[in-house]
Amino acid sequence: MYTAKIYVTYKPSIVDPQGEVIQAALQRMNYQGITSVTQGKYFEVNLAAPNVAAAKNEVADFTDALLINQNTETYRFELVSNDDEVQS
Amino acid sequence: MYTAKIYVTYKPSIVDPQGEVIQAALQRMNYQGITSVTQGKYFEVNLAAPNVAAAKNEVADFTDALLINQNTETYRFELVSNDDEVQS
Amino acid sequence: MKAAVITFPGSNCDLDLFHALADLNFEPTVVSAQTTDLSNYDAIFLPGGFSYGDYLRSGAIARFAPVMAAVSQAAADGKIVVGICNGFQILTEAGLLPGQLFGNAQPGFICDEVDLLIDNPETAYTNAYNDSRIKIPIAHGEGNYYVDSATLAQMEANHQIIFRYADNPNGSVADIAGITNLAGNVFGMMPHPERAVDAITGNTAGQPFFKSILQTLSMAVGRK
Amino acid sequence: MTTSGLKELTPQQIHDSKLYLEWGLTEKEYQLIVTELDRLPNFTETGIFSGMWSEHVSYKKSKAVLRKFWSQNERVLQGPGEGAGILDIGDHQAVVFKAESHNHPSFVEPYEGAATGVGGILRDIFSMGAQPIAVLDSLWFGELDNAHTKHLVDGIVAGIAGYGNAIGIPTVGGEIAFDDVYAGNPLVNVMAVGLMDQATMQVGQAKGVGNAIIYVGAKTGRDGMNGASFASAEFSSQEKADRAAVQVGDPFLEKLVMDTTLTAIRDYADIIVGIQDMGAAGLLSSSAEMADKAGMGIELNLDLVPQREAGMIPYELMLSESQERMLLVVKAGQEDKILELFRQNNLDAQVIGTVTDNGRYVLNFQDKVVADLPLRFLTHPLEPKLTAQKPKRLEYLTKNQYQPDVSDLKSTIKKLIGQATIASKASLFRHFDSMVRADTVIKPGGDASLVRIRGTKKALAMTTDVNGRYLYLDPKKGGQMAVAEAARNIVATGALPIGITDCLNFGSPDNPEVYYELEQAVAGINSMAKRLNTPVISGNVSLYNETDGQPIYPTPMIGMVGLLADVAQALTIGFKNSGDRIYLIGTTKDSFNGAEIQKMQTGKIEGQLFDFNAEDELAVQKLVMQANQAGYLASAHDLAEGGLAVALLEASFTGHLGFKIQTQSPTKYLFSETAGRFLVTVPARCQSDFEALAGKQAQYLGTVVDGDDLALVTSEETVHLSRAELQKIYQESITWQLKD
Ligand SMILES: Nc1ncnc2c1ncn2[C@@H]1O[C@H](COP(=O)(O)OP(=O)(O)O)[C@@H](O)[C@H]1O
Ligand SMILES: [Mg+2]
Repeated sequence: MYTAKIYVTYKPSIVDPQGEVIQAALQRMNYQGITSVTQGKYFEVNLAAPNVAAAKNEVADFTDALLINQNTETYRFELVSNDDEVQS
Repeated sequence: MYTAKIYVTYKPSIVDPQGEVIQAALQRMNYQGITSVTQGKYFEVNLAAPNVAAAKNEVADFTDALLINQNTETYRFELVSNDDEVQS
Repeated sequence: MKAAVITFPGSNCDLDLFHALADLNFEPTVVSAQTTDLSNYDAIFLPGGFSYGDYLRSGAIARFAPVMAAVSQAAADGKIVVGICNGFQILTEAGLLPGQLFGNAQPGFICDEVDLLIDNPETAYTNAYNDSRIKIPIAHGEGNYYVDSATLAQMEANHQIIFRYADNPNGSVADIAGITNLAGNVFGMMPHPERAVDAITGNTAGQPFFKSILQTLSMAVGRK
Repeated sequence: MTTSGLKELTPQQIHDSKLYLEWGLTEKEYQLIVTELDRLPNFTETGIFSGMWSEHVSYKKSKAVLRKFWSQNERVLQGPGEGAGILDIGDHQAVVFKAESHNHPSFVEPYEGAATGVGGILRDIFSMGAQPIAVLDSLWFGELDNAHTKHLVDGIVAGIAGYGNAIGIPTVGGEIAFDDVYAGNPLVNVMAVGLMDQATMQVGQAKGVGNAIIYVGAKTGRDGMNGASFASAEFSSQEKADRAAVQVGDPFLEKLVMDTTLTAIRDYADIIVGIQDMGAAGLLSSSAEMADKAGMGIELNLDLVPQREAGMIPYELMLSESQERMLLVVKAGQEDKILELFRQNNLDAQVIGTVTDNGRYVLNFQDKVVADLPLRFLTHPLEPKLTAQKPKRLEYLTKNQYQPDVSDLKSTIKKLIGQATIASKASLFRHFDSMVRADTVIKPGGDASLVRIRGTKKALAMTTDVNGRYLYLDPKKGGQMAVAEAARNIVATGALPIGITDCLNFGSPDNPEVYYELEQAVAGINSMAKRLNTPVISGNVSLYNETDGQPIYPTPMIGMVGLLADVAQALTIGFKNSGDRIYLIGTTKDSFNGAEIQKMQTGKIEGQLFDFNAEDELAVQKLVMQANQAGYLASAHDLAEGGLAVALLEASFTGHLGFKIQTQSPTKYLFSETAGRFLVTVPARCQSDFEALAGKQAQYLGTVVDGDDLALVTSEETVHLSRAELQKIYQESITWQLKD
């Protein structure tokens, strides 16, 4: 069993209206030093796979296919297996 | 300058309807080994702060105040400063 | 009766609410979210819409708008504070009402008319209703009411649940559509009674909602 | 922060590498530019020409056809040429409307493509000084039998909902149809309607030397780079679409821009000279068109443009299609009032240039002149002469009408009612907020939608219609029929049709057969528009709708608006009371080529399109209006796809009542799609008055009854159907098809 932790963010050239509104709100709340905020998504997916390589492939596969919008988003992920962390 | 990477998830007792919908979709798409999906939020906040401790305090502060709903969500964060990573 | 309708950047049912209140004999004023003093008003209304785009979580950013301190003050003073749709979401985020509104169980925005059951007919929001089942429009993507079971039990015991869905459209706990705080003066609901006050648009089932409030306020004034 | 990946080639390099061809300019156009300028255009200038001379911005290939539109009558306050058209509706009020296509962006990125389509059309409306009051959307997809189409449906519907719901303008109507020809090229057309006091009318003109050009709204980023020339090129499924063209919408920001712009127009009418939204080709086309319409010049300082990304070059700043931006021309010396108003509402506002009188389009950037072009030349590209040729498929069409197989009437009806094009679209349009603003009298699900005008007795009816299959068999007659159907839908609400906007969705005009279709369709639209006294006051052209050389059906969407003097007279489609008399108005003929039943039973659309008689159509519409004004009608529903069978069922589903009818005609006529027909019901007490008025135009069919039974008697047979059973199929069919 593996746990994939998947971090999705907008591509750099895509507007992130949410981030801008949150930043403005933080500034109004007097957090003055904040220079940028972006909001993305974070998924935790538990999956069974025969080995790390297969798990990685599967995660990349379904993330591309479903979890992100390839036109506007990118992602990175980590894979955790029995307390071993594998960076992707 | 610091970058805070903030991961927000639902508290374990909260059902995550979106996660369930995604899991069902993945199963229909024939990703059979998936046993659970949860969707959370991921923020990257750039901020100026005099030192790590101050930055940590500020991040905890505004995350509690704005970024999460304390009734239903929890978070963890990492702070990155000039390529040094500081775990919280 | 002087009613304030608070307009946040992104509110879009403010004028609908204003017209409904005016048609039903309130003296409404649309008040900006920058306002810091609401002491002139007998009742405060938070309208539907997408305050601050509803980015982050619906209502999360609006609860920090300047006007919210005055809203909390009004609530503490025992004035009637009503949140409809996004207004309800703001009141929960602000902690003036228990619980939170999540995304609909089946994700996506729904615009429809649904049947509501009046759970507590003796409140400032329901006392003018003759029927216990009414049809009211809904229009929301995040109307799935959640509250933990301990709080829910208290709310049930205190009769804080005012409206329930006859056929739950969004996954809300205990079919909850509208609630009050413990004191009964702060109220929130996802459905839109202000869209149901005019026969020409096909539904008048929202009228008694506003009449109830007006009646309650007049009695309170009479008692003073 | 990213910096530009674009390298600015020198004029000579552009010349030698022929970069201009890649950007959509032809060899001939490039040579013309060189001759006119008497030098080689630089990188920025070449980009400017490619944007301004794209079909999407210049309409160079469709202009000749568009000029033929009839667009003048006593109501017209503003015809084509501005952001939107305007019609007088009395009491110093006016209605403003326009439609726009977002086909290509929605194919590449369904959610954002559709969302920004809504945002764009709304800017067209409020830039005229009108408060938007309603949105309609017309969507054409491939058949619902593949995952990609389902993905497009979900994304596009969610995108329209996401933007329209958040900005708080109700989506009150539209249409959704399915056919394989749209599989690789779905159509997303959005129409918006606004209301204004005539006193606040604005146009997009840059008049008055020295007046300030003010930029307001979102910052400029690299979104939708070159979207305009992208929309003017054919798709090839081989080539991965250009992902840089993705624009992201922010309805929250647009609501602020909308409200603030309308406030500015109300409070500062005396100092605002012109307003235009930034649409296709962004800052470039809005500034050039405003100056050109006023016969002036313009000079901009690009360093002053609010920017979201670092290192943007002039080419990018000018061609970016970042959303939620507007351009205002304000009287010299008065700029501060406007700047302050926008800034108070947390919006960027910046003076970026001035109006000049030298007729030049001049851009400065980092202390250099980066473009200096003759404006009139820039805004008037060559209009290539296109040839039209009657398509081969139209040469040998059989006159014979298809004869439906009705041997099993019950199952034919069951199957028909579940066809994606016929079945209820409620499971899709329920995602749209159709009630916000609390003025919606007739919501989606009727013939046309109806929005009341608060403070008056008036209401506005609106609809979008076209049947591409008819145009495929006969572009001219099909064009006439699209207008006729739109008007029929308006009339079915009790309103008087008053004007038209359109979206001309066609394949490549360089193909003579497609150009023929375009010419003929417009001729058909025009002839019917004149007869109905409904001028064409605005519109949009979307060409190159083909995939791998396979064009879509010619699909000129007609958006029509009607005026109802007294909203109390509004009519809806549902049966009202048991005992009401049911009539069919109009004549039914053998009309099956191009009909839904032909498609369902043969999988094809073929043969000569059935006849259309404009006189009959007008007479029938007039009768329905008269009967309604006299108070004789309880309900009215126009007949369209699926014919009488479908109309009867829809009227019974919506009214929750059954019917008992008998016709002298053969069974097949239940499915005929002859135009110019209505299904109406009349209370028993009005029966004789109605029959006296209608004479032979109306045929008595039977009565409305309580209960579940639907009884149908034709000259050949009697069937009994269960309303509940059919209604379930009708309502759930789309959901089922989307699921599996
Ligand atoms: N995309 C849509 N958005 C909103 N309403 C829609 C949409 N598609 C269809 N509708 C509504 O469904 C009803 C039936 O549409 P349609 O079958 O095209 O009507 P008609 O044949 O009378 O033109 C209309 O009220 C229309 O407004
Ligand atoms: Mg119709």
